[in-house]
Amino acid sequence: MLVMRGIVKQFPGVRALDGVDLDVRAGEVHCLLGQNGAGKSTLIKVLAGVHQPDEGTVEFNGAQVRPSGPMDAIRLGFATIYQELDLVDGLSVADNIFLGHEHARLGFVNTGAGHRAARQVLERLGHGEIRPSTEVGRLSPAAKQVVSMARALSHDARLIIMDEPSAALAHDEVANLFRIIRELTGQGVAVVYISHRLEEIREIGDRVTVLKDGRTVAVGLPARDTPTSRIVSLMTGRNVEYVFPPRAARPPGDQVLEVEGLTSPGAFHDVSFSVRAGEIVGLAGLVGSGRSEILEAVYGARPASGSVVLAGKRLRRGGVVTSVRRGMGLAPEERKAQALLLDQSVTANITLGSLPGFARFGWMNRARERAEAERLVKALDIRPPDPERPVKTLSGGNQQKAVLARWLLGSRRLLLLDEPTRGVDVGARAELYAVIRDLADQGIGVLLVSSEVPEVLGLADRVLVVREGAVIHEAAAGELDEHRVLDMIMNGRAA
Amino acid sequence: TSNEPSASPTTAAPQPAPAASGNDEPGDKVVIGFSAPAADHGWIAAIAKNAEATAKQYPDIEFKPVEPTNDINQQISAVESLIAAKVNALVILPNDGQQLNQIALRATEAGIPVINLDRVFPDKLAYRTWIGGDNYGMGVAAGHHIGKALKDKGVSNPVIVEIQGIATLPLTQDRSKGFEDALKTYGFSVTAKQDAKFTVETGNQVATGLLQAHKKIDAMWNHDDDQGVGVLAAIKEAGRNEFVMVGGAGSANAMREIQSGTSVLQATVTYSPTMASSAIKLARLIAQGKGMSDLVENQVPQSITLASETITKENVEKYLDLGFES
Amino acid sequence: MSDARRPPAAVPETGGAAPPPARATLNSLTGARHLGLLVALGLLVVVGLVTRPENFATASNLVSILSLAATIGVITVGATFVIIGGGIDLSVGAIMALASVWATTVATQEFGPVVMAVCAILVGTGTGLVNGLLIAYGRLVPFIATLAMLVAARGLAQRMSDRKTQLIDGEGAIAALSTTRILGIPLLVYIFALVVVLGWILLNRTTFGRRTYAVGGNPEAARLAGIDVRRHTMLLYALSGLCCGIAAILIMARTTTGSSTHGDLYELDAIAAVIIGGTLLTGGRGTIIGSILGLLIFTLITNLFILNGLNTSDQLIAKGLIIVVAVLLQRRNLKERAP
Amino acid sequence: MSDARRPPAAVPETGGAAPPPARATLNSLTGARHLGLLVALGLLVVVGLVTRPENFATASNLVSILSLAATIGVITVGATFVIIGGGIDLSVGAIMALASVWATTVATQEFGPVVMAVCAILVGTGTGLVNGLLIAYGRLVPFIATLAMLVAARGLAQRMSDRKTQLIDGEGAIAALSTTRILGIPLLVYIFALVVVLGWILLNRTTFGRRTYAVGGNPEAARLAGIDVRRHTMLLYALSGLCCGIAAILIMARTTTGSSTHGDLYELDAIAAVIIGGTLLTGGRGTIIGSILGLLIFTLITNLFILNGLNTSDQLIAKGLIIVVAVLLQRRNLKERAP
Ligand SMILES: Nc1ncnc2c1ncn2[C@@H]1O[C@H](COP(=O)(O)OP(=O)(O)OP(=O)(O)O)[C@@H](O)[C@H]1O
Ligand SMILES: Nc1ncnc2c1ncn2[C@@H]1O[C@H](COP(=O)(O)OP(=O)(O)OP(=O)(O)O)[C@@H](O)[C@H]1O
Ligand SMILES: [Mg+2]
Ligand SMILES: [Mg+2]
Repeated sequence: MLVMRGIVKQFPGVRALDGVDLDVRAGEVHCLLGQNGAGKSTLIKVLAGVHQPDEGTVEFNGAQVRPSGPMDAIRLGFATIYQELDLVDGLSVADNIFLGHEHARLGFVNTGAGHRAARQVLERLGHGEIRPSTEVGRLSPAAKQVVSMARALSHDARLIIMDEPSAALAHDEVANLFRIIRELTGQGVAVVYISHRLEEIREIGDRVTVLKDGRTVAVGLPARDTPTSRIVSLMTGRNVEYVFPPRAARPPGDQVLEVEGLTSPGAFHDVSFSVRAGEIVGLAGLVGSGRSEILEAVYGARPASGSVVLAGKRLRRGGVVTSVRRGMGLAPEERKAQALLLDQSVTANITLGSLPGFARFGWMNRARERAEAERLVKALDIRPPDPERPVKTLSGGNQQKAVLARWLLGSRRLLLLDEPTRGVDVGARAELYAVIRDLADQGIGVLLVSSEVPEVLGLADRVLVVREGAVIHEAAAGELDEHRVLDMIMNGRAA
Repeated sequence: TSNEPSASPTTAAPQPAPAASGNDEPGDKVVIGFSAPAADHGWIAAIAKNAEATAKQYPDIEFKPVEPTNDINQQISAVESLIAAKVNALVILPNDGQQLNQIALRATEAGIPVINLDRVFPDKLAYRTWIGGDNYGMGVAAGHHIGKALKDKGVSNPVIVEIQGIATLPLTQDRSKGFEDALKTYGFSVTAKQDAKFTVETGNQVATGLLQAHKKIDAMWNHDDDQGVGVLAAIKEAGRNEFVMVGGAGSANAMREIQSGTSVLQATVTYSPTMASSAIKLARLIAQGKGMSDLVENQVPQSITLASETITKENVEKYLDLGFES
Repeated sequence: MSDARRPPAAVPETGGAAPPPARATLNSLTGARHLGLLVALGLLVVVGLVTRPENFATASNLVSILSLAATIGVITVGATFVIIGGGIDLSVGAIMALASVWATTVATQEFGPVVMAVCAILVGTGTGLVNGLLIAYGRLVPFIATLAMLVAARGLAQRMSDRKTQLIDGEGAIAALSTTRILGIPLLVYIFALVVVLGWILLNRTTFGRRTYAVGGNPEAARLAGIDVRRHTMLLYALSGLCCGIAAILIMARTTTGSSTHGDLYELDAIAAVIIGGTLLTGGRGTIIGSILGLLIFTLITNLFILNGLNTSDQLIAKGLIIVVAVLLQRRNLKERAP
Repeated sequence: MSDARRPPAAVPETGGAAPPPARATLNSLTGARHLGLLVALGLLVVVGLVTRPENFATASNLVSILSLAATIGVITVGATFVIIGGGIDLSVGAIMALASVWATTVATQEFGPVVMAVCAILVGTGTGLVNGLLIAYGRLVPFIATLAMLVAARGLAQRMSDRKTQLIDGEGAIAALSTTRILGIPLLVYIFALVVVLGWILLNRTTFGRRTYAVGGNPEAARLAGIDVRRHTMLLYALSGLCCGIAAILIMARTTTGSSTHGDLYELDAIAAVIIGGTLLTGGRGTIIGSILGLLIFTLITNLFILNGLNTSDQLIAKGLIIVVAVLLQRRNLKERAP
């Protein structure tokens, strides 16, 4: 149905695609795998008409096509869910879904019809509770992802491209997504699916194409039967064991963080817990259960009542500045909106949280700054390894690493990590796990939020289960298994 | 109103009468520099035009105008460039005499005679000759015209409104002072005053408001005939004609209004841009070391103040061709 | 993880899930936003009633306020579109001046009022289109492109008029817009009202309006959704130019002149009205109603000052304070540039 | 997996691995941006040399250009900080006027030139601080807060001076800044240069500068990285006010007066220079050098007009065209608001 041959795309200084082949059959789920920066997003943007390829051909249903813009691609029947959510915050859900192909006559919008159609699509996605008239800017990331999906479905597409659609979704939502995908493929629609979660690929995928450094290294592998080790070695060029580093042998140290009765109306209530030096505490829960809010409140970025004691001293509420000065660091959930200075270099992004450490009387020591940044770029294997590159030209996963790198500088007592591996590839994930464990071993306390239950269980020493803004269970990670946790976060049964 | 004002191409500056003696005979070649505010206003535009036209009449004058500007900083630079070019005489109409004083002084020190046009430099060392209108006298003339008209009508406690030009200019303050002083002699005072900005639009806005604020007005003095076009439009729109209006400066348009006899505008007090022509003539004489032949002295006098004349329906004929098109 | 349908328990918790409160907040916010403006307007009216009871609340004063607001009001409607669309137009006053001058040259006046009006509109739209082309296709920053246009259009207007104020025959049809009244209200106020209504419809009820929000709120998203962002941007500036052309007709009617000095500093006033009205300077959000309320606040302030005979200096100080208070009443909400 | 540090083998393999070209491209990009401005400046110089060979390239003319640029140049440095920090300051000209008036009141003049200078700086900084407080803690939109300040500060200046121009003793130390020359260059040009150098250092070599970029580029990220965004924002406006205070001293030196009319429309000129210089109006990016080059282009245009005695209308038209051409020469690159 779709055949791409020898696609080459050159960016200033980077050959993002260097001769990629892809062929997709009608009614199949074709998975695209590759490390961060391998060129997956770039490839699908070529398909979506966002980028023009420098070389190569695209054939669709036997005819040569060359989408010259997003409009063109949509007309051809390609619908795309982009990796970075591209919604207009100021418009309603319905307006976003039908942006560019509004229900209108003679230019006049038929709001009623638009809302009806939007409700239909949303219901089909199992999210009838999202109102078509709600302003998108007020939705949670997960709900925004649903709207993005609804937009793709609202086109009468024959090929739907999904770039990490599950990154912002939790377990249950993913299942829902898969139901839709099966529905679509049943109607003969082809789906190109990108994800870093191999277990998803196994469940939904039919065939797999693997990209490495802008080249195709494997075409049309059967998704279910190819051994994990083979896929991973194709992606990374080496063998990576998808395992968690061993827990620290020695017992955790002094209390670093003590939270008492933390309450933020509407988000969470009466949350109490503690973190010790060298300990990783994981928060497990559904999307929207309030975990991010708890982290923000602990960090002082969100008003809340209750007490937060860091290393024996009570923190004044609402002051990020003090929190950082006293040794906290937060890697937030939405890296683009909350963490990155996209125009600035990797170096400037890494050192943003510890500027005073590089300065005397406000005067920057630029040599030391660059040296430190270079060290971290190497340590975290940020690619391309050029600290002067503007961070916006990095792939999503590498951007995430830059955010983490920020808090590896300076003396930290407590790190708050909100979905630290979102969009990070398998190989880099193992590295990040090692880095996080390493930090804990150095005596830093870590509070970790992740929507992937195995990640929480594998990495954390202790797990708090959060449901509807309350901690409903607390246990050592060793005492829990995935099933029990899932049961608790979904049904509220504290076992 | 006049029918096709813009059709009549009376753009030419009034032809100054030839000098009484041989002063018009070609003399030494002189370069005369000229700097004035930006010509975004009819009166100033007439100043620039008159200066240029007069300069053209004399083959022995090389006329060097510089960029007119409303920014004091830039006018200083402009005059600096004229000093650097070593002109023989400088005619300067400063945006603000005080602020340009320093640079005029520098020109004088560099041996260039400065002819100060209209807005005066505070320091007499800064210029050789000043020629300009009589702002205070203008106010006085307007005050007398209004005072007399109201006395004749027998009005007591009249409502008199005043529409000023740019409030921050000293000339505005002089005009208002003269007006106030003259009215005082009749026992009258100004009821309300507002400043417009010398543009048609601001004149219109301010007049609209004043007409709202005062349901019955006995007399109005508008400092400037340019903004007067807007003032008249506002009066017309409000359908008011119960009062006497006096204008200022003496534009051709205002004169036509007066001539028509049907307008509220019954008089205007002159502040004639012909002073620019005279200034160029004086600059030439000074640079060539000549005097004014009607005077006994061998040199041009230190200051010349033009009288402000009152134009009414009776004498408007005589002034019509001195009026400037706004 | 095959249980596809999610347990309902989780639903009310998810982000966009709890729509009733979200909606309520939204509405009350929008309400509150305009409420702030309405309160500010109300306070000004009270001040007017107290200080000048005999003059302020008269019909003729209200009409006079509206007539005063009409010219810049029409421009404000255009500016609202441009700013919601993520741009800025500094050339509005200059375009209006140019249109007024062009429409009142001897050559144009010969053809009568209809041609004059058409001329003003064409000149306005055409000049706006040039702005749009420079910005959308020439990729100039809007601030710079329209600043250049401001300067050039004023220069051209001065040149065409030879720096003179060009009179229109006071009895003509153009002046009649200002002097003819229906139900005691001059025609030009009706024109103003019509432009506001049409602008509101265009912004709220058409695809053009939706796309304006999209282009301003997230141009990349708009592009990915298949909107021709460049073309749309160009049209926004042409629309602003059109409004300037209409405003030129109104100012011609009011002053019976065309002049290169018309509309001086309108750009600041129009932008200020739009922003006081709650439109974000960064684009993507805003309302026509808010802009018009913002404008009325400004006009009312000026009216009160003149009625009370305040001198300009005190006027300026008071105006500054009032602006701050008016805006404090309607604190900017949600995402805004600075913290 | 305890090998946290990655094997080096992977490094040369990765896609974007070739840093030298990347670096080169980047640098050449930045270079190209300023190159455009330099080319524009160069063209203007050529025009000057061709049209007025005898006057243009003289030392006295160059000094005159720099003296002209000094006042607004100092303001432009402050404006660059504010705009990179994501704000805008419309009140610069008015603050300068207020500072000049305050510093030249009879009461202040009694204490001599040093007190006058200190007074100007304090008034400038203080007024800027008020802007900063309103914006950072009062949460007013910068456009509105500084517009209100523009209006109010001018009003206050008029009030203090009773709308009169206040003369300073021409022989005093203040005027000496303009008349005293070292190596043929007036002191005020040295002050201008000093402010530019200090501004450059502050922006490029200190944590304050880094924070300015962060606060303008992504305020939320800056906040979460532990930067006190409000305090920083406030300081930016105070800094801009400080620059206005210094500019007030320069204008006092040049004109030997304090006046409420000083600095009229400086805000537009300063912002235009900053933006022509490549700083984004949306914040987060920009350079001091660019702003100064932008300003010099404007000043040079004016100078050429003066030398060539062009009439105002043609000047304006030409100025508009030159701005467009100058900017086309340095097309905005990468992500910009409009498409
Ligand atoms: N606009 C751009 N300009 C310059 N380089 C770019 C641009 N977009 C992408 N790149 C580079 O192209 C390469 C491929 O990036 P791409 O986003 O396609 O990776 P990806 O496979 O989607 O990675 P991830 O899994 O992290 O999302 C990277 O090296 C990236 O830095
Ligand atoms: N800006 C907001 N305004 C109103 N309610 C909000 C806002 N942000 C979040 N909420 C509410 O707070 C609760 C928790 O939200 P959130 O999605 O951040 O939880 P989470 O556990 O961090 O999930 P995630 O897996 O996405 O990190 C939800 O009920 C959500 O609706
Ligand atoms: Mg990607
Ligand atoms: Mg979250």
